[in-house]
Amino acid sequence: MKEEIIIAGFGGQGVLSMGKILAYSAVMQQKEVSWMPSYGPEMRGGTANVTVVLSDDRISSPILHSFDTAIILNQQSLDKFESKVKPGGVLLYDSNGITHHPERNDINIYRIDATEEASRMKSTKTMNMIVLGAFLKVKPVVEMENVLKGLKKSLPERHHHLIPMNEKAIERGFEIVREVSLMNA
Amino acid sequence: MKEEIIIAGFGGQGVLSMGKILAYSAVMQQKEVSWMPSYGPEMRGGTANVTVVLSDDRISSPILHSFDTAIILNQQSLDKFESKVKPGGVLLYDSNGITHHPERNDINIYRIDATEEASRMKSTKTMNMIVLGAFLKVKPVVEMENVLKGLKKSLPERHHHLIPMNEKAIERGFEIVREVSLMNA
Amino acid sequence: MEENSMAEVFNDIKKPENLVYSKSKVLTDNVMHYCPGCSHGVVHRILAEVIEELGVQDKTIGVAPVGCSVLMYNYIDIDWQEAAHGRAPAVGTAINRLWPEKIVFTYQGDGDLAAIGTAETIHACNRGENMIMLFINNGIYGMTGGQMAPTTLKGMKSSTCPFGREPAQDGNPLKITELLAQLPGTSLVTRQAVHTPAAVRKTKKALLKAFENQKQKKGTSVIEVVSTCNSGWKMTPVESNKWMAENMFPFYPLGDFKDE
Amino acid sequence: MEENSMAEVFNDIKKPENLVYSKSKVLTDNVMHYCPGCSHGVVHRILAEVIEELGVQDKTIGVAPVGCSVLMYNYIDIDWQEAAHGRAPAVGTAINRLWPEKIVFTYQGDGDLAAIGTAETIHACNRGENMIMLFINNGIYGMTGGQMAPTTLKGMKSSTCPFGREPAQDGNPLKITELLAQLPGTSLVTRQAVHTPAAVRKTKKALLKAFENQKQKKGTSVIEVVSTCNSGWKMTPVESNKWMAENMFPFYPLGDFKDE
Amino acid sequence: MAKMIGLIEVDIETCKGCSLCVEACPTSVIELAEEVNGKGYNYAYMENPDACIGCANCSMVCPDSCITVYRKKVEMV
Amino acid sequence: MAKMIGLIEVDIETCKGCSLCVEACPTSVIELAEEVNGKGYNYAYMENPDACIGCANCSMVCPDSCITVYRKKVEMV
Amino acid sequence: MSELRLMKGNEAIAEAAIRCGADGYFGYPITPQSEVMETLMTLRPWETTGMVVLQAESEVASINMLYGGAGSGKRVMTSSSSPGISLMQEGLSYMAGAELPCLVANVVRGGPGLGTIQPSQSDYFQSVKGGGHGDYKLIVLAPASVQEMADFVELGFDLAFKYRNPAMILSDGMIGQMMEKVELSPQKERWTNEEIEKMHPWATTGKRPDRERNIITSVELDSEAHETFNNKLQAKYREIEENEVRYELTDVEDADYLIVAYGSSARISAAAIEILREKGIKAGLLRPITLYPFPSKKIKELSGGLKGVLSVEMSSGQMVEDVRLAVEGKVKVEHFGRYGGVVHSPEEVANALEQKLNGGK
Amino acid sequence: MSELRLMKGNEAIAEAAIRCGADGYFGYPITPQSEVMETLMTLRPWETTGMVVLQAESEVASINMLYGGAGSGKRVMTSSSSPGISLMQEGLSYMAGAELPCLVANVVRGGPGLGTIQPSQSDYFQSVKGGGHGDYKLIVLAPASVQEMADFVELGFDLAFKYRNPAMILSDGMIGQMMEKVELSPQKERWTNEEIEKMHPWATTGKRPDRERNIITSVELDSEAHETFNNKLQAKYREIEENEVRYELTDVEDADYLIVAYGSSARISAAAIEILREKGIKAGLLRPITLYPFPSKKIKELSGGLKGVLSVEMSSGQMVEDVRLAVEGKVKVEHFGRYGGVVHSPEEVANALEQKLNGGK
Ligand SMILES: Cc1ncc(C[n+]2csc(CCOP(=O)(O)OP(=O)(O)O)c2C)c(N)n1
Ligand SMILES: Cc1ncc(C[n+]2csc(CCOP(=O)(O)OP(=O)(O)O)c2C)c(N)n1
Ligand code: SF4
Ligand code: SF4
Ligand code: SF4
Ligand code: SF4
Ligand code: SF4
Ligand code: SF4
Ligand SMILES: [Mg+2]
Ligand SMILES: [Mg+2]
Repeated sequence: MKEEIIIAGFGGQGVLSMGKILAYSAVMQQKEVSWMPSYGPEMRGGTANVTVVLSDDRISSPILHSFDTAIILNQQSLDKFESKVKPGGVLLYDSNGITHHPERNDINIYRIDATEEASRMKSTKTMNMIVLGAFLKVKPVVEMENVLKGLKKSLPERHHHLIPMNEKAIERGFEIVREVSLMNA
Repeated sequence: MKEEIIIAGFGGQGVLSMGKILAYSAVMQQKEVSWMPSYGPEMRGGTANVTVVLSDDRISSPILHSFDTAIILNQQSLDKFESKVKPGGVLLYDSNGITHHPERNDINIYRIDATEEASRMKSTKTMNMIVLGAFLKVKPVVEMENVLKGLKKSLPERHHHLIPMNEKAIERGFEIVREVSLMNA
Repeated sequence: MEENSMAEVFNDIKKPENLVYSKSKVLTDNVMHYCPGCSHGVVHRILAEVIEELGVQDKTIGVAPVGCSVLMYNYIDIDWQEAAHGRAPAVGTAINRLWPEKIVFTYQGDGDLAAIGTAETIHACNRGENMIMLFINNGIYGMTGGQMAPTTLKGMKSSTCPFGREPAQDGNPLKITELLAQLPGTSLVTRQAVHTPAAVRKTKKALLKAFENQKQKKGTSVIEVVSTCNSGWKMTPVESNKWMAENMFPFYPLGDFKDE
Repeated sequence: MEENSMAEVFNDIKKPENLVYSKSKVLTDNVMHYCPGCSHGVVHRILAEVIEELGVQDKTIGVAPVGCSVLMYNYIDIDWQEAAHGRAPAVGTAINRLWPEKIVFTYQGDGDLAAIGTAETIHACNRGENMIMLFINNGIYGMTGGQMAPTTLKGMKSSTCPFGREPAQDGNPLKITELLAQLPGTSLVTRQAVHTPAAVRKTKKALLKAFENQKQKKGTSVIEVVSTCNSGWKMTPVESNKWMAENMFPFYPLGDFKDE
Repeated sequence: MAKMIGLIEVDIETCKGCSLCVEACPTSVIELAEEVNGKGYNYAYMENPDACIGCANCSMVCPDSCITVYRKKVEMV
Repeated sequence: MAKMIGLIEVDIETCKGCSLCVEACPTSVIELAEEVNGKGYNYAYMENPDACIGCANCSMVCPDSCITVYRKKVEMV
Repeated sequence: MSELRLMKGNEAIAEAAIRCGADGYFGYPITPQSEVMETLMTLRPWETTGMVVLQAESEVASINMLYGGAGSGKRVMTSSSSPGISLMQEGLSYMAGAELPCLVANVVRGGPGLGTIQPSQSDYFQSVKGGGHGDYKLIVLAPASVQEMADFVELGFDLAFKYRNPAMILSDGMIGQMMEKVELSPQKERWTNEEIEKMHPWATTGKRPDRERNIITSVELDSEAHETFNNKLQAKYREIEENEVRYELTDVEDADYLIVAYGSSARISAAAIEILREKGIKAGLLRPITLYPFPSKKIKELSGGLKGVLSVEMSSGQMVEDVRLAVEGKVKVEHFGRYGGVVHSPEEVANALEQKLNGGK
Repeated sequence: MSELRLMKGNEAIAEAAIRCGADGYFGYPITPQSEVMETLMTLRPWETTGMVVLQAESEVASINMLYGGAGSGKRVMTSSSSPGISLMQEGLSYMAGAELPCLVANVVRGGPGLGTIQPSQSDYFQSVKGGGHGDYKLIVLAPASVQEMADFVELGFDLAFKYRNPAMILSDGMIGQMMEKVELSPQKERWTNEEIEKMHPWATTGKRPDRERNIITSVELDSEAHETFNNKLQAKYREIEENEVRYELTDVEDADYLIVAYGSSARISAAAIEILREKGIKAGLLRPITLYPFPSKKIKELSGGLKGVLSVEMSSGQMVEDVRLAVEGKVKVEHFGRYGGVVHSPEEVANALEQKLNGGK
């Protein structure tokens, strides 16, 4: 098993920590993982993205040019990464602020209104967890118990009280994700 | 023709400039020359020496370990360089402050009381020119007219009025040098 | 006023003769890469305005630092050199000496000017190189992600003093501008800010003065601008300005140190 | 007194109990390589005396510079590190931080401390590293053969300003000690000389004070010694001392700048 | 009586929504829009246009030079 | 009446003949020798030994630590 | 007890430094390695193990702080990235010349100049040939994973102290920034001052009456004496070359083609080998772990049976010279690498081998 | 009119700089090259040709002053010796990265560290492989006489401007300190500001309305773009390697043995060849004049008919690697050199060749 994922959005949307929790969850499941952020001069408000690879075998390069799954949180990232999903792969996106929706018909496209849902849940900080839940619904690459372990490992001790809230968000993502596949349309 | 010379004494005795005048004189005589000073952190009062090579052919290394002629102006230099004169070569030394005189009997030894003579002539600055004169008497490697040309070339314009005095000193050296050869003694 | 007359009034006002402020022609069309609200943008703007107003676009050479403003050559339409981290004063020195008829300015952050470049800064000022040194003191290493700068205040947090600067561990904040004012080579040494319209106008005036000094070959003009780095400080731009006025100004008081 | 009784008197005086001054045991037997009359020797001597008198030979670590005193580790019988040109304050900083119970001093010339090492000097003082910085200001680069130093006076000749220092060409002489006095990390900042017995005694007292400050962890003590380099200045040692008093002291006034 | 009436134009696409102009305006003319621009920023706009006196304070503090200011003296009748 | 009488010993071989001690002596005790030492320096010596008051000024300024100073209080009779 | 964690290479360096009992870190921020100091400042080891952490005013100051710390017998380190490492060249030469042990991590980015902050391997020459002046060598370790970033801290210190020579971890922005699983070794005690005085009798710990004074220096003005010292250095380097060569072999037994690649490039090349083998091209990999000493002997030994060797590096071709020197003309040696901040993909590497060696024949 | 003078290599550099119309010198004193700036300060060219001479506060400042001067189109230079050159590595990498022409003279002394002030050739790697970070090259000229110290100043500037790349004169304390005859070329005019603007349209001379602004920079954060730039640099280096190789051959026609030696070592080796020939050993000399680009092709070409090659350098063996790379294992290549400040004699070189190549067979 090998899953190559890009997660991309604005800085501040929790892109990097979503990737980290996912990676830690996989570690809990005895997988090999790599987590590679885009890094650059600190020019906030720019895009942030992270490549996460989960695999049963040793991972060669954490820097990839095409992906099994793209998790997209803003328009710029959609524009950049839609074309980099492998045929047959998954594109999961948050609809907030998206003006041009994805159009490829050789991939599976899922939509999650996570930003909206998060503000409805009155905890915008959990948006990324809702997205994570959506991803895990679409691709159950790690088991929920390991996700919770991963969450615990990746959050600093003083934030452990937030775990239940995050768990709820993940579950919510599970529920509300929906397919908008244009595949072979 | 090739003449490899070391000139050695205290800093301030005019060792380097004697070498330079000699070298310039040889240039005037269409010879190849090299002039290589010992250099080091400026710790005055230490010894200064310069290796001068005059040759009809291209000169390979200006740094030598044995010499045709050693021109020696103090005890330390005598101690250091007496052994480095090639057999059959020349050692010319100023007697001032010398407590252990040279002892080799396979070389030609000349003595010049230049410091004494210079103070007698009331121009201690010309001591090195007296020594130069002595050397030219022993080894007439350059002609006098070229020495004068060399003098002119190596002195800055503003010191040209000193040339006659230097010329006199050279001539004086010519006169008073004397052999103390222990050769084959 | 009614909706309708409103539009009419607008059209009436929006005429060239009524133009009070528009973007300087010495600024390029490139969108600045800075974080929203970053002081660098304000300083760039007035710098361009001064160059335009004095008509010296064709003879001004800028020296950019390594810091968030490393790419500032994309924004101000003059000739530029991008110097190694901390070395802008050395770079500027040579340009100034080799092209004495030009106007040379350096632009540096606090890490650039007051940490790695301390020697170059002090010696250029001490030699009195005829150039302008613009010093953007935001108390942090903006570009590399918010590490402690030489000017980070006591107790102030950064990614390399995450619990606040402790002088015994991290050293003291450095008031380098005060030192530069004492060097014989400097003619104008001033500390300004750009957090309010009035402050911006004062800083611009100081800049105009500095450019004038250049023409008169008065030596080095140093203009420190106490600035914000809202990303590094982890505040909004508006909060940053407030925090700066409350915390930075007491330690880095604004005003002229030298004007000869 | 007659010849005979003379010798008797001498023998009478020359007894251990009458000993007023003899070479410090902390000095080695190596003959110093300095030119006759060089100030370095005097400063070395009193430094050794202070170390001996305070009984800190076993806990003092010296940091030697690159300059005429590069080989000073041959003369004072303590542990030494020979630092790269200008970097003694950085070297000393680490020793001080890693061995806080030791006494660390740096010893630097004016080229070393105030030209190439400016940044390290300022920042060590600004951090208030608990060490002593000895600064031998002879207004010239002695070791390399008499080039202009940052502290060379206006009009003073050197091999790189053979017609006398001209500030417009060569920059201004730098009073770095005055700058260091303003940094919060320094506790004792003083300028002394060693040209007369009284001056030597004062400098030694300042040194004693500095060593005391170390024990009390008071931060950085800076002792500048305005010195002669008769070789570089091309004068006799005695002339050099006179010239120094007449020309250096007016620009580099002796005295304490800070004693906290 | 004469009165200064002002007008600002914001270059919406370069505006980064930093709010510094909002803060700087003496007459509370400016606010940030609910909508975002192409880069995702809530851009500035004249919420209370008739309060504008054309003082150019807003443009003075704008880091991104997005504000153009006009001002005209009008006789109040 | 008591008087201080002093005595200095110069380490002739390390003396570099810099003359600083000569200059520093308040009672003109010291001079440089006509002869040179092994390194070619005219070394310092007590030319007027009975003028020495053992003040140690000479040793204070000597860069090469060549001078040892003794001093004794003697009752003048 | 060792501990399994997910962390960045840079963070791993910091954690490992504390755990292996390092005494001091001195550094200056630069992307992509700033997390090393940031992590240390967050962990505040001075409150636990007593390790000193200081943000220096520059890289020049940092390396000279290492000189001071190492000279007094302590285990000190710094980290930086390419431009910062260039500023350390004088200091590194001094440390080699004074025979001081220390650890320097270079998280390489694309050059020359300010360049880019993206990963590169273009500082190979600087690291292994000597970016500073004089005849000296650094011991250079090339980690290919976050785990090795951690492990090589202790290994680097050990080698540095064993040979009294500066050691370098030559990594890059990819290894520095990526997170992977890493098993952190349990906390070791720092050496006590008494242990240091005993183990490092050369260190400046204060001259006690029972020993001569210690002098840390790199100057020797007498040429003959300085040549003697240099001979001693050279003898030490021969010893290091004899004893400390480290490398990893993959699929070389039956290989027709050998890829030589280190660090990030080695990971990528391992995947390339799988691609090639699927195509029926028998490729193997030699991953130098020590870049100095370089596994020249092993490469020479292997090259006998090969059809070609490909040096894969994120540079325009630097290590390839050492590969050529090892192979001595026996078989074709080619270079492949993306550079300037671009990281090659396994497919690109596989293609390059096919074209340059297999197809090219 | 040219002029015959007796002078030191260092003085010759200064004289030649003025005469070839250099615009600026920025430097910091260090033995054994301080006479360069001292001579300039005595000659005061700012009063005659208008050349600027400034004593900088350090070598770091010097090289960055060169950056500023070169960036504005002027012919600027510095000189230093080994430790000072190490401090310039970041700046040199920046200049290479910004494609700036300049001239740096390194009058090498023995290292590592503070070392000795006596002559050495142990900065070869630093000069030709890249002591700074990133994939870049300096054009490196190795003078073997005072005459060449003078001549290579103008040549260095010409090559630097032709390729917009830093050039280095790699000399040593022997060539720097010795006096020899030298024919100084007549005074040339400095370029006028107008000429500079015309010849170097890239230079920062003030943005006139008729052109885009000029930007001197080495930063390119986008990896792909930075790789493209690096490819451009590499293409330039290939061009330099194609066009600018310079060397001198002595007695190679019938040679069984080839000595490869540059600078001081080449002079000494020339004498060694005479000694060897007298003994009936047919030795020849290839003296690389450009160390980068290295005369690899010529060495390869010659090596066919040889019994052995000896690389003679005052180092523990650096250039020998380039010789080996050129020879590609075809014939035995050995190294001989004294180092640490010691200069070998012709006899030692001759003996070494006999023992290592002739006797060894
Ligand atoms: C030699 C070197 N060291 C370190 C860096 C990394 N670096 C880039 S910018 C910077 C500091 C930026 O801070 P500052 O100068 O205050 O500018 P700001 O970004 O805050 O405007 C550092 C340390 C570098 N590029 N080069
Ligand atoms: C990096 C470097 N640059 C230059 C030098 C050459 N150098 C040696 S000592 C010195 C200056 C000495 O002057 P100063 O510090 O005033 O000490 P002094 O000799 O006067 O006591 C210089 C420039 C060096 N060794 N290293
Ligand atoms: S990081 Fe700070 S200094 Fe840099 S652009 Fe953002 S706000 Fe400005
Ligand atoms: S050169 Fe000057 S500083 Fe150096 S030893 Fe001689 S007098 Fe002293
Ligand atoms: S100050 Fe400028 S960038 Fe900021 S919100 Fe106002 S218009 Fe937009
Ligand atoms: S011009 Fe003045 S009144 Fe009008 S919006 Fe701007 S700040 Fe407000
Ligand atoms: S002790 Fe005093 S009186 Fe005696 S010689 Fe010395 S200085 Fe003169
Ligand atoms: S001061 Fe010392 S070195 Fe100088 S003359 Fe007197 S005894 Fe000799
Ligand atoms: Mg800053
Ligand atoms: Mg000095």
